[in-house]
Formats: sequence, structure tokens, C-alpha cells
Amino acid sequence: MEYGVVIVSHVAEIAAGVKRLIEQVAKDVSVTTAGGLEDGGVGTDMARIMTAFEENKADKILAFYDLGSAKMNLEMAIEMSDKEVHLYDTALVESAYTAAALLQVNTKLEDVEKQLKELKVK
Amino acid sequence: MEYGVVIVSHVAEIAAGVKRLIEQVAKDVSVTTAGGLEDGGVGTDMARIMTAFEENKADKILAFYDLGSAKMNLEMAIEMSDKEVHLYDTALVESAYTAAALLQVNTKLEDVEKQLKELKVK
Amino acid sequence: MLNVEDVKKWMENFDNVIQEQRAYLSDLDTPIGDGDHGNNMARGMEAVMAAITDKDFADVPSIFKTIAMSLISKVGGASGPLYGTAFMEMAKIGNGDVKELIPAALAGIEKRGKAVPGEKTMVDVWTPASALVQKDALTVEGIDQAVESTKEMVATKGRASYVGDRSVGHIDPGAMSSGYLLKALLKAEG
Amino acid sequence: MLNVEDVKKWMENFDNVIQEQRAYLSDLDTPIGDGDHGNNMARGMEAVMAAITDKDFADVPSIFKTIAMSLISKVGGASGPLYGTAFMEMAKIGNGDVKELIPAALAGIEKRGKAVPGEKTMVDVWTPASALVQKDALTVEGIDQAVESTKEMVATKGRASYVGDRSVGHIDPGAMSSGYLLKALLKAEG
Ligand SMILES: Nc1ncnc2c1ncn2[C@@H]1O[C@H](COP(=O)(O)OP(=O)(O)O)[C@@H](O)[C@H]1O
Ligand SMILES: Nc1ncnc2c1ncn2[C@@H]1O[C@H](COP(=O)(O)OP(=O)(O)O)[C@@H](O)[C@H]1O
Ligand SMILES: [Mg+2]
Ligand SMILES: [Mg+2]
Ligand SMILES: [Mg+2]
Ligand SMILES: [Mg+2]
Repeated sequence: MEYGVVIVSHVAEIAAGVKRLIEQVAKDVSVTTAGGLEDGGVGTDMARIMTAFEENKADKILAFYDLGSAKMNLEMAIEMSDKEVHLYDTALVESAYTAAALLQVNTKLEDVEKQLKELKVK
Repeated sequence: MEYGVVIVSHVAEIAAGVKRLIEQVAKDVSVTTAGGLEDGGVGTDMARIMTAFEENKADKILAFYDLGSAKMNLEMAIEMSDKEVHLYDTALVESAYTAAALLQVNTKLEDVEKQLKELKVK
Repeated sequence: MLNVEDVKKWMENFDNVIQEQRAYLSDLDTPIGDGDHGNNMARGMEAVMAAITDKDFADVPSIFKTIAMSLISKVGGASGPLYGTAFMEMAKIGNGDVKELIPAALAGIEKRGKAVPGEKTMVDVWTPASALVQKDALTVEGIDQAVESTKEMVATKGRASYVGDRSVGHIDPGAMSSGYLLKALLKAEG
Repeated sequence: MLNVEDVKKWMENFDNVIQEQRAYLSDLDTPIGDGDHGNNMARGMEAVMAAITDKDFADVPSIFKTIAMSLISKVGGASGPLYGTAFMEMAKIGNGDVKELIPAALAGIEKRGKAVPGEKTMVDVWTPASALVQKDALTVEGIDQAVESTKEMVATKGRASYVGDRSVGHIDPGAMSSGYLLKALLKAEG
């Protein structure tokens, strides 16, 4: 698949859970996550986000996050990554689900983004 | 606290993770969850939602969910529960966080709902 | 006029098809959903059969309530509350007259899921079925046609709505299982 | 003009206050945030101290880069990328002139967090500090006043923005730690 999905959350369980939810409807979409801190604590970590970018099988990534400070780390990671990363200020669970379902059926990015626009909450 | 929060998700990890995220900013708000099926599978279960209502320390509940079928089970549980349950069609993680943060500082329901309105995505 | 034995036969017939078509129903749910409809229904019907087989029921509403509770608690997907509410509403009719039961089931599904005809859901089977049964005209062909009609629809309710236009060309899995349920009823009647 | 030794002294001073005021910073973060700012900064500064103590650095930009990377990778909260970017931008200046460094740090924080003055964030300390330092007028009093000014502001950025009006009456934790950092600089310049 051309596009992959990266989930960034302050909490490891949320990131892992969203991956589980969306993989059900998007078996062929690569989904990687950066959840919480290295020590298991609540927070986000730029290095873990970089790893999620790198481990994703796709070279173009749609990235979703929960709270604003995750966005700052995401933006730093994007500046440092070679991949093409699209960042959305949308409802985390709902938009990751929507994007994954649409990517699975080979929807064009433009059309995926049209749907995501309606989920903007940040 | 007068109001509690109930998180309903198709995936146990998402529900548990959201609880972890919001308890950080709302130590005095009772947060209970119904995540996934009894056997650990993905889905929602009316009986587990009822349990989350009952186990919540508050008699008035703000309920948040991920996908539409969770809403159907939530509505059935609401019909059967004695508690006053308010159900929101809002971004799960973001609106649970917002509501919990506001309830922690004793915000009136009316004002909480004003904030939640901007997170409507369903 | 269905009696308790007829309802048991109905459920047996339905359970047989569900277990047989389990993989097919999940396959239908794969391109436009999460691929679990067959497993959901199979798990639900196992619970139903365990709850009614060799059990006595005072009347038709009692067995309907038991079926409803099993489906609500065991299906796990959207179809759980939908079929559960359908059987709950049928229980409220108080007798076994299919001319009243099917419209009541439809009303329950509509109440729970808020779908209207044309949204590519089980409502697209229950709506024509309800109309036909009142004219004593519910047939296997009529049911199959209703199921088939969902194929060209664009989903606007349920998980299939996420893929929008891409849902066209696929039969709705809940419509298919609803078709099985209605055909199992025809077989039980006779 | 700061040299590598001055920067080390600056960081030592800052680390001392952070470890001492760790609980107080987290307390400030409790009514309007998630109560971790002291822990975040303490963890970050431990990493900074481990990375610079008894280490040689060719020049001021090198030590700034090392500080930035430690903060970015260890703080864990919003303040990590913010302070991290501040030090990254200071490294880009290429020398130790505080009249250039503080404005560069401010620009980094603004770029990363997109906050403007009056939103009850650390920007409300760095903005006046940047103006004062250019007039050779950065003092402990000036810094304290800037920190205190955040008390009556309504938060519109960061976690504190979630509680809206309820944020009034509380000093912003990131403003407080920024005050500590700037006062630690004055002390190092001595
Ligand atoms: N709002 C709704 N109204 C009516 N039927 C619906 C609705 N949402 C879903 N359905 C039906 O449920 C079926 C899917 O059931 P199932 O796969 O068991 O649940 P889930 O979608 O939660 O995995 C769909 O094919 C459709 O017929
Ligand atoms: N967008 C932003 N711009 C500038 N400063 C910000 C922004 N968001 C948060 N802050 C600062 O970060 C501080 C909180 O840091 P910290 O508690 O470590 O992170 P978190 O809020 O992620 O737990 C706030 O007090 C504020 O000064
Ligand atoms: Mg399904
Ligand atoms: Mg399902
Ligand atoms: Mg904090
Ligand atoms: Mg934090």
C-alpha cells in the first residue's frame, strides 16, 4: 500500500488499541504506533515517533495524535524524517478508523482528506 | 463529584488507556469503562456498559463511545439504568479529556456541554 | 399463528443456516466492514440455542425475550442490539401473529439503528418483508430480491458507510442474515 | 559572551533549582494541567547533567545541541519540544551572545508551540525577557514580574486551555520554570 498510518498517543494502551481497532478494517494498511514514554509513563517521545515512521512499511504516512504536546513532538519528528508525513488535527480514534478504512479500498489521498476534514477538532 | 465519566470502546485497551489519560487531570472524577467483549475480543457489550454505569461512583454520568454500534449498546444500557446518563456524539479521546478536565474544576454541565459541542464528529 | 414449538423450529432453522454460512457472512462483511458478521451471528445463535433447547416457555413472548437477551449479550457487533431489539419488540406483541410480529421487529430495528430504507442495512430487507407479510405475500423470492437490492446501494449507516461509494457492488451482510432469518421463518411455518 | 564553562554553570544552577522546586512545579501544573511539569523538568535536567558533566565541548553551539537533544528525548511533556527547540535555535546562533541567544530561544518556542503573548504560557516570560536582555536590563525582578503576570491570564494554549476561565489565579508552570532558567543564566553570568 502506498500510504501507512501512524498513531501517536500519550498513553501506550490508546495507541495499541487504536491499531487493533483499525487493523480489523484495513488488513493491508501498515499501522505503526508511538504510545507513551519509554518507561511506560504518560507522555510522547520524538524518538519513538521517528521509530514508528521508520517501521511503517509505507513511505507516505498519515499521522494522528491525541493532545497538543504530541503534535509538537510529531512536528519535530516530521522535520527529521525522510518520509512524506501528513499530519491531521482530527479526532484520534475516529479519523484513524476512517482513514484506514478508506486506504484499504485504495481511496485517493484527496478523497481521504475530504472525509478527514469533517473530523477536525483541534 | 456529582458527575462521572463512562468510556465505551470496541477495544479494551482504548477504554483503559483513555481512563489513564483523563485520570491524570481529573483525580476526583469517577471514571469507569466498558471496553471490548467479555472474551477479550473487539466489540461492545450492553452488560459491560451496565456494569460501568453501576460501578461509577456518580449518579449522573457523561458517556463517550468510539463507533456507532457502541452507541446502540449504550442506548440500550441507558434505557435499563436508573442513573442519569448523558450521551455525546463527540470525538472519544478528546471529549472525554475535555469533560474530565472541566468536571474536575466543578464546571456546570451546561458549560461542559458547550465545550463538547465543538467536538461533535458523529 | 406461531406457538412456542414453531419459534423453536424457526430458531433451529436459522441456527443451521448461520453456522453453515458463517464464513460467507464474514466474507460479505470484509470489503465493507470488519469481517466479523458471521462469527458474531454464530456466537449469538449458539447462545440462543443453549438458552432455548430443551427448555419450557409459558408462551411466545417468553421465548422471544430469551432469544433477545441471548443476542444482545453475545453477538458483540451492531447486529446484536439490532436483532435483540427486534425480538424484544416482537415479545411485546403478546402473540404469535407474524403479520404483527414482522412489523414490530422492523420498528425495533429502526428505533435502535435509526436507519431508513436505502441506506444499505438490514432495514432494506425488513421493510419490504413487513409490507409483504401483511399481504400474505412473503416468499423466498421476495426475500432474496430484497437482500440483492442492497448490492447497488451506497452505505450511509453502519461501518460500511466509512467506505462510502466503495460499498457499491457488495451485498450488505446484515441484509443477508436477515434474509436467512425470514426464510427460516417461512420454513418453520411450513 | 557565554563560553562553554558558563553554559555548564548555567545548567548546574538551573538543575539545582529544578530538583529543589520539582514538587512545587508539579503542584503549579496540578490545577491547570496534569501535574507533571516538575517531574518532566527534573527528568530532563538529569539527562542534561549526565550528558554535559565532565564532558568536553568544542564550542557553545555543541553544548547547546547536546542540551537540546537531552531535553527533547527525556522531558516527555510539551515543555520537552519547547525547551528543546529553544536550545536548538540558540545553537544556530553560533556564539554565546545572550542578546542574540534569548531572542533565538523565544523564536524557537514560538515556532514550536505557536503561542503568542497573553496565552498563559512560557512565551509570556520569554517575550519580555527577550526585550529586556537587548536593553541590558534583564533582572531577577523583571523575570519574576513576567512569571507573575501569567497568574491573571486565561489559558488558550496547552493543557491549561481545557479548563478555560478556571485557569485564572494560577501561575503557569512553564512560565515558572522559564523564570528559573533565565535567573540561572543571570547567576551564571554573575
Ligand atoms: N444503524 C444501523 N441500522 C440498521 N442496521 C445496521 C445499522 N448499523 C449496522 N447495521 C447492520 O449490521 C450489520 C453489521 O453487523 P455486524 O458485522 O455484526 O456488526 P459490526 O458492524 O459492529 O461489526 C450491517 O451489515 C447492517 O445490516
Ligand atoms: N503551545 C505552547 N506554547 C508555548 N508553551 C506551551 C505550549 N503548550 C504548553 N506550553 C508550556 O508547557 C508547560 C507545561 O509543560 P509540561 O507540564 O511539562 O507538559 P504537558 O502539558 O504536556 O504535561 C505549560 O505550563 C506552558 O508553559
Ligand atoms: Mg462486522
Ligand atoms: Mg464488529
Ligand atoms: Mg504537565
Ligand atoms: Mg504531561
